[in-house]
Amino acid sequence: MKVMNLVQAINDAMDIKLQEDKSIVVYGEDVGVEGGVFRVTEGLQVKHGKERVFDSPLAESGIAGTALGMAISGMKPIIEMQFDGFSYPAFNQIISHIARFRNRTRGKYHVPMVIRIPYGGGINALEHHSESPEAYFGHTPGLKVVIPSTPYDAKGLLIAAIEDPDPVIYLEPKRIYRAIKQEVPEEKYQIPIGKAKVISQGEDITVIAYGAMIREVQKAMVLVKEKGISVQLIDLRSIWPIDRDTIGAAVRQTGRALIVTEAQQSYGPAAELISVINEEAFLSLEAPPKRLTGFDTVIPLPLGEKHYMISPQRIAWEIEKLVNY
Amino acid sequence: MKVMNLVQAINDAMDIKLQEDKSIVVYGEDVGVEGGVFRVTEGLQVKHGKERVFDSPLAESGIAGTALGMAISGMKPIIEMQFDGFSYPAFNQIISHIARFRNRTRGKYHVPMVIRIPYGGGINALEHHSESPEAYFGHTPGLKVVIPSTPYDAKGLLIAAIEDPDPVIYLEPKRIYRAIKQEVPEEKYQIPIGKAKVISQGEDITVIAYGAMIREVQKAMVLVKEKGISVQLIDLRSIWPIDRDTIGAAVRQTGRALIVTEAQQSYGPAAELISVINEEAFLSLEAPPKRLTGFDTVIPLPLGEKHYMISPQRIAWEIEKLVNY
Amino acid sequence: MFDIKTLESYQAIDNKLYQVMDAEGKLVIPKWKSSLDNEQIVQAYRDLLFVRTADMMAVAYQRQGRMFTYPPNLGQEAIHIAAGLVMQEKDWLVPAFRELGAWLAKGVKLSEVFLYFRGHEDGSRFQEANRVLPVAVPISSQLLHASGLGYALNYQGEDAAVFAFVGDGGTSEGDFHEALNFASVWDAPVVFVIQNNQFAISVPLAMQTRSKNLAVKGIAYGMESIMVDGNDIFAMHDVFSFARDYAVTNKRPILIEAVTYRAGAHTTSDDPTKYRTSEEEEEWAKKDPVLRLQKWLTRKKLWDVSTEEELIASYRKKIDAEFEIAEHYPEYNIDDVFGYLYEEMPDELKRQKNDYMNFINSSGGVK
Amino acid sequence: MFDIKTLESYQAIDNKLYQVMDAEGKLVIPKWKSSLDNEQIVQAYRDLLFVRTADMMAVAYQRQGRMFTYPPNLGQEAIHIAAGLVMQEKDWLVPAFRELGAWLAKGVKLSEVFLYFRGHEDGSRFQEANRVLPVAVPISSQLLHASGLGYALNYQGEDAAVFAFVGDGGTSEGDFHEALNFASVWDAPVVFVIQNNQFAISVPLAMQTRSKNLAVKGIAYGMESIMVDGNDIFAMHDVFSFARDYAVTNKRPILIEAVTYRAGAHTTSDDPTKYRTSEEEEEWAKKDPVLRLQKWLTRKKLWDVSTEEELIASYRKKIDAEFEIAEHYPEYNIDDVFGYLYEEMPDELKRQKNDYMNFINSSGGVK
Ligand SMILES: Cc1ncc(C[n+]2csc(CCOP(=O)(O)OP(=O)(O)O)c2C)c(N)n1
Ligand SMILES: Cc1ncc(C[n+]2csc(CCOP(=O)(O)OP(=O)(O)O)c2C)c(N)n1
Ligand SMILES: [Mg+2]
Ligand SMILES: [Mg+2]
Repeated sequence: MKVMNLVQAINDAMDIKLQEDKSIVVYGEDVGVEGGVFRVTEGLQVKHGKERVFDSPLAESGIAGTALGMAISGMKPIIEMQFDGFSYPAFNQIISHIARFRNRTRGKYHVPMVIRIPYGGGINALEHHSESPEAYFGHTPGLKVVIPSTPYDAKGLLIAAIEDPDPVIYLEPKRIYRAIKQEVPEEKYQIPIGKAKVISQGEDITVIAYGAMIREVQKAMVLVKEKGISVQLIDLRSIWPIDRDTIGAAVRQTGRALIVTEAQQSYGPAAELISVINEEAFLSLEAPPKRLTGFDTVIPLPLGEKHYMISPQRIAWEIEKLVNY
Repeated sequence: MKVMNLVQAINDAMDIKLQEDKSIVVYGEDVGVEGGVFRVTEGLQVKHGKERVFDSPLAESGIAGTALGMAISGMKPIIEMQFDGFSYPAFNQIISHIARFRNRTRGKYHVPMVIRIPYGGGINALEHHSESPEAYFGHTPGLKVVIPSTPYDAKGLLIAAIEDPDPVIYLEPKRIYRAIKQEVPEEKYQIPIGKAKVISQGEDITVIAYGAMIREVQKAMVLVKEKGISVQLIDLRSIWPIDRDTIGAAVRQTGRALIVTEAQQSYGPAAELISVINEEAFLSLEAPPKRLTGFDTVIPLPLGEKHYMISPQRIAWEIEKLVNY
Repeated sequence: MFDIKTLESYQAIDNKLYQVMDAEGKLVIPKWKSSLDNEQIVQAYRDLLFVRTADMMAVAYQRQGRMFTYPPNLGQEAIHIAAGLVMQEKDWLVPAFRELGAWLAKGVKLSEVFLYFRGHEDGSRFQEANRVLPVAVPISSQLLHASGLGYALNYQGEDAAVFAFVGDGGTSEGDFHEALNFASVWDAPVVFVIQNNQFAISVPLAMQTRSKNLAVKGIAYGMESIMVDGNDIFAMHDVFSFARDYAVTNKRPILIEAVTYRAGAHTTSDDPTKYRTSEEEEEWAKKDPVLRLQKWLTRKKLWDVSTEEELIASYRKKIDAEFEIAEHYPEYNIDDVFGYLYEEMPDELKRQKNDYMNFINSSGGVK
Repeated sequence: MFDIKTLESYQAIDNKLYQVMDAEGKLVIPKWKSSLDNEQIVQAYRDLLFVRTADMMAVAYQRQGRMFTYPPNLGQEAIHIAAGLVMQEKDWLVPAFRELGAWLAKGVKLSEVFLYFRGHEDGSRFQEANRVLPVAVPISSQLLHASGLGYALNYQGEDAAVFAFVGDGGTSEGDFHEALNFASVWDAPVVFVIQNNQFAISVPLAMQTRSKNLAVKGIAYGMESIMVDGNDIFAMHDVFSFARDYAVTNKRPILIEAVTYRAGAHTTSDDPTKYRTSEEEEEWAKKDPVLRLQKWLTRKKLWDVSTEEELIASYRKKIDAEFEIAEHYPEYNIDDVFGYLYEEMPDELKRQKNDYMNFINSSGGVK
């Protein structure tokens, strides 16, 4: 075991896989010499060579589209979109091709690749650097979409993503890149894609979140604990496929559910979770499942983020309201 | 009054506005000389001139991005994405700029423009010609998104969209382009954006749909009527903003709700509607609100569409199940 | 033959078009010699006839309501047959959607093409063809796949090339630009082929670009490029042979603009009389690639036109037989919808499929 | 002066770089005369000093934790000051994000720039500046706006130009391609300016493209183009004057590659020592645009270097005062989040805002 933060855990997963599987390449803007603007790929070029870890021209559609070409011919590209907001130019390649090539060719070609994207707000960044695009990807058939919330999960989920024969969008909660440290096994292991994790058992209410919001919910749990409220916290981990079984079982137990996501509300991730809860636990519901999400606004520039980002206090407030419903 | 189909009603709305407002231009691939691949812009170039109605180079990001330039400088572009699946290359311009320019500049610049997109399946088309991207747009802050289901609404909603000072995505249910004819006023009128329409009152269940699905629900209503089931049908019309009041009131009345959309299920439009119902009518619910949607698959090529597209029979079956819940 | 010297004297910036024979099938390059022998040339002519027949029959099937939208190849066939003669087993073919002759050369079955345009994904499974991608509908998006395949060839140490097709309209898309740029920066052995057939549906070339010609766009990527008469199969064959060799030997991409004309409609849903004149069509009909080779062959006494009718009749039978296969292909079932999204079907898809099957079962098979 | 004849002898395809004075501030074009008079040139030098000071102070504020990420302009200022001298009231400025001098010339207030980089949208409201767009973060996406603005100028019958900026890295994006193509096909009067500062964050130009230079990319759009020394304010001024005139008179776009060097970090979050050598930095430091003009002025006895310190001190005060305005800007409130998405706030947003206010009220102001 070794103490790692998320950045190190992600780097470690790539390092292990690069070592093990020569078909893997890692590329994107500034990922080579620089080691990425967040240093997530630091050291990988020196260790694995410039043919395997390299800088690409500045063009996201190009990065994604060329990776498909590599993937269908026996390679395994791990590509990086430098920030969430810069994945949009690659949407057509992701939606129209990467997600569909297996289906289109009836499995003759398939697309084993990972698209890494640092995502989410709360880091005082410029515009387009704080987006939560997971619903766009979750709504796109043919993709898998995962989000870790701890170094341990980050490593295991990334290894699972790399070993998956299908394309995986791997969203990295950049806000907690260096904020959370944890003992992580040095060897290879997988966290299965499609499985949520029950972080804590609790009787009064189920809270579902993922990514950087997990930590905020945990802070809120401290606040409500004082009031005697016991929270069952679920880390979704896999945006698609969704682990309905875990969610259903949880809400059937507590009868109350709060979804916390920073993504915009309308047509957002929380809506899907509320639908799943309706489908899996309707008869157990003692209060309407509630979503606490980003507003349907552009995420503000740093000085305004305090309003947009969801605080532990606000989570606690919603928990209390729901428990007292 | 004049009998029109949707194509004619949309053409008429543009014609009237082009006549009235010299700041309006209409462009896109093949919209000029050809009058559009669906003939929606037929005759407009001859009537209004080549500077106002014209063919653009084949580049959707270009079409969208240039339109923003026009819009912020006093023009009103109405642009066409030739098919739903070809709007994806324009996503970055739509999400990052068109939707945000007013907010970014605190209203110094605003973006009065309309993006017309024929959308949806059921027309035996090639791949990428049958997509339902409304959730992508609905999830994007700064846009309005509307979908007509009748010639009357098509004209009134398009005029409202053109007169709106903000960008509007106007999705055209191509499957019923010529299938529905109706008396339409020859003069100008608006259907307000953000208002759903109660198409029929009914006691047993509320069905919410929009676009081409309305007609399928209406066929289903004939089927279930025989069994004595009375359906309240709501045409959502406005994907964002959503008319929560109408939806809430309706479901509070019937206690049961079925959402029918052809878009893929996960993180799709139906999920949002289910969340709204939970928020607005939870205590009235007598059964879990149900979504009947496209599968989380790529919409199949024509021979497979029969499985994917939602038939009146299937809608009727779900209605019955819900009513007997 | 076309070699590196020829390239020097055919610079796109000077607007030079490489042509071997004129519309009458007469050589315009004195003493030109083909690298194909007479037998191969005759076979190429047969292939031209075959794809033209298949293409025209496809349009007919569509008219009969037995197929959905189809994009005719009429007038552009020489490009595809020439490519077919040059492409090797190891080479990748990355088509747009109007390269029937090239697909068949790569081993795609005609029945598969028909099946695809009848609306079944199984038509893109390419049972016996390797290293050929399916039809790419979103214009120009496939070119990036070609650049990635080129990187992979280098990475895997294979001496092979990628042949990637796009239309004149396609040169306007951002992906065209990114693909050529990536290929160049990566030294990827890709032969990019612009089929400049003068139109993008109804939009004429003059509304797509103001560049002198399309080949000159290679300069923006530091890429060699050649403008060639796309209706001249000898010129096309020369240029493709050179380009493949150049790409594989130098590990460099190269750009070819094949100047041609879309003699038919854009697709079977299109009506070109809306946007172009019959004079223009007739002007180009005189330059038809099949007729041109026929004239050359006849002059050389390598071909007897009187045998053509019979030959075509035999082709028609073959083609009908292929169509029959497509037309009698097994019913599209629910597993065709759900079965190919992922290697292993996720529970969520199983659940959705199951829901649907519950309905089907309770409705007695009604969908 | 730079005129259409000069253009002929400075073809990008021949790799010709337009330069007026060398690094020592000595004229390399004999008998060259500026269209600016001495007073204007001295003022240009003051402006250079001012923006350089403001830019360096911005970096300092950031280091003090009083501002967020900021992209330094160091070494590229001559381009912006020259553009500022040429742009007219009616012209549009479409920036990327590294053109401080040009923004100020257009009437953007320094306090607004600071406010923006302190993380407030109000910094892009440009109270007193017209026809200048805000910082564009998604690389190259703004160029399409420029092409649309150009169309609008023609449509509205205005004789004006659009000045649109992008970096060398930005030339790789699909939107770069689409924007230049649209502008050319539409005869839009856009002056596209590539600031080739040799790097895109850490990625050197050689990994962005294999084209001979960046100006040649104009050929792909049938667009005239000029490669010019971006650290030579005289050359820049000549070329901008010509380009604006050309664009407005001919209703045509034109492409300028300004060859320069990003002497500072990419942004305040970047550390260039990771990816380049101090030798390279020193080499370029010798070509510094401010120093160069200073040398020219000194030689001409138009400038007394000993007065500079005092001048800069006075600038520092002004700049500090501007920063104060930004730093003491009113608190960011909830209406700043919700109030500007639409002309009229939709009920849905009112509801969401209301929900939030309910929480704030009940929590006693805790957010
Ligand atoms: C991204 C995208 N936009 C629009 C279309 C619709 N469309 C299909 S073919 C075509 C014209 C293509 O022209 P060109 O590239 O010249 O090829 P050609 O049809 O002439 O072979 C268009 C606009 C598409 N398929 N993809
Ligand atoms: C679409 C997009 N992708 C990535 C980024 C991240 N990014 C910001 S600046 C930059 C490099 C820009 O290089 P260049 O165009 O040369 O401009 P310079 O910074 O040198 O002025 C990158 C990759 C971005 N802002 N937008
Ligand atoms: Mg064409
Ligand atoms: Mg740069």
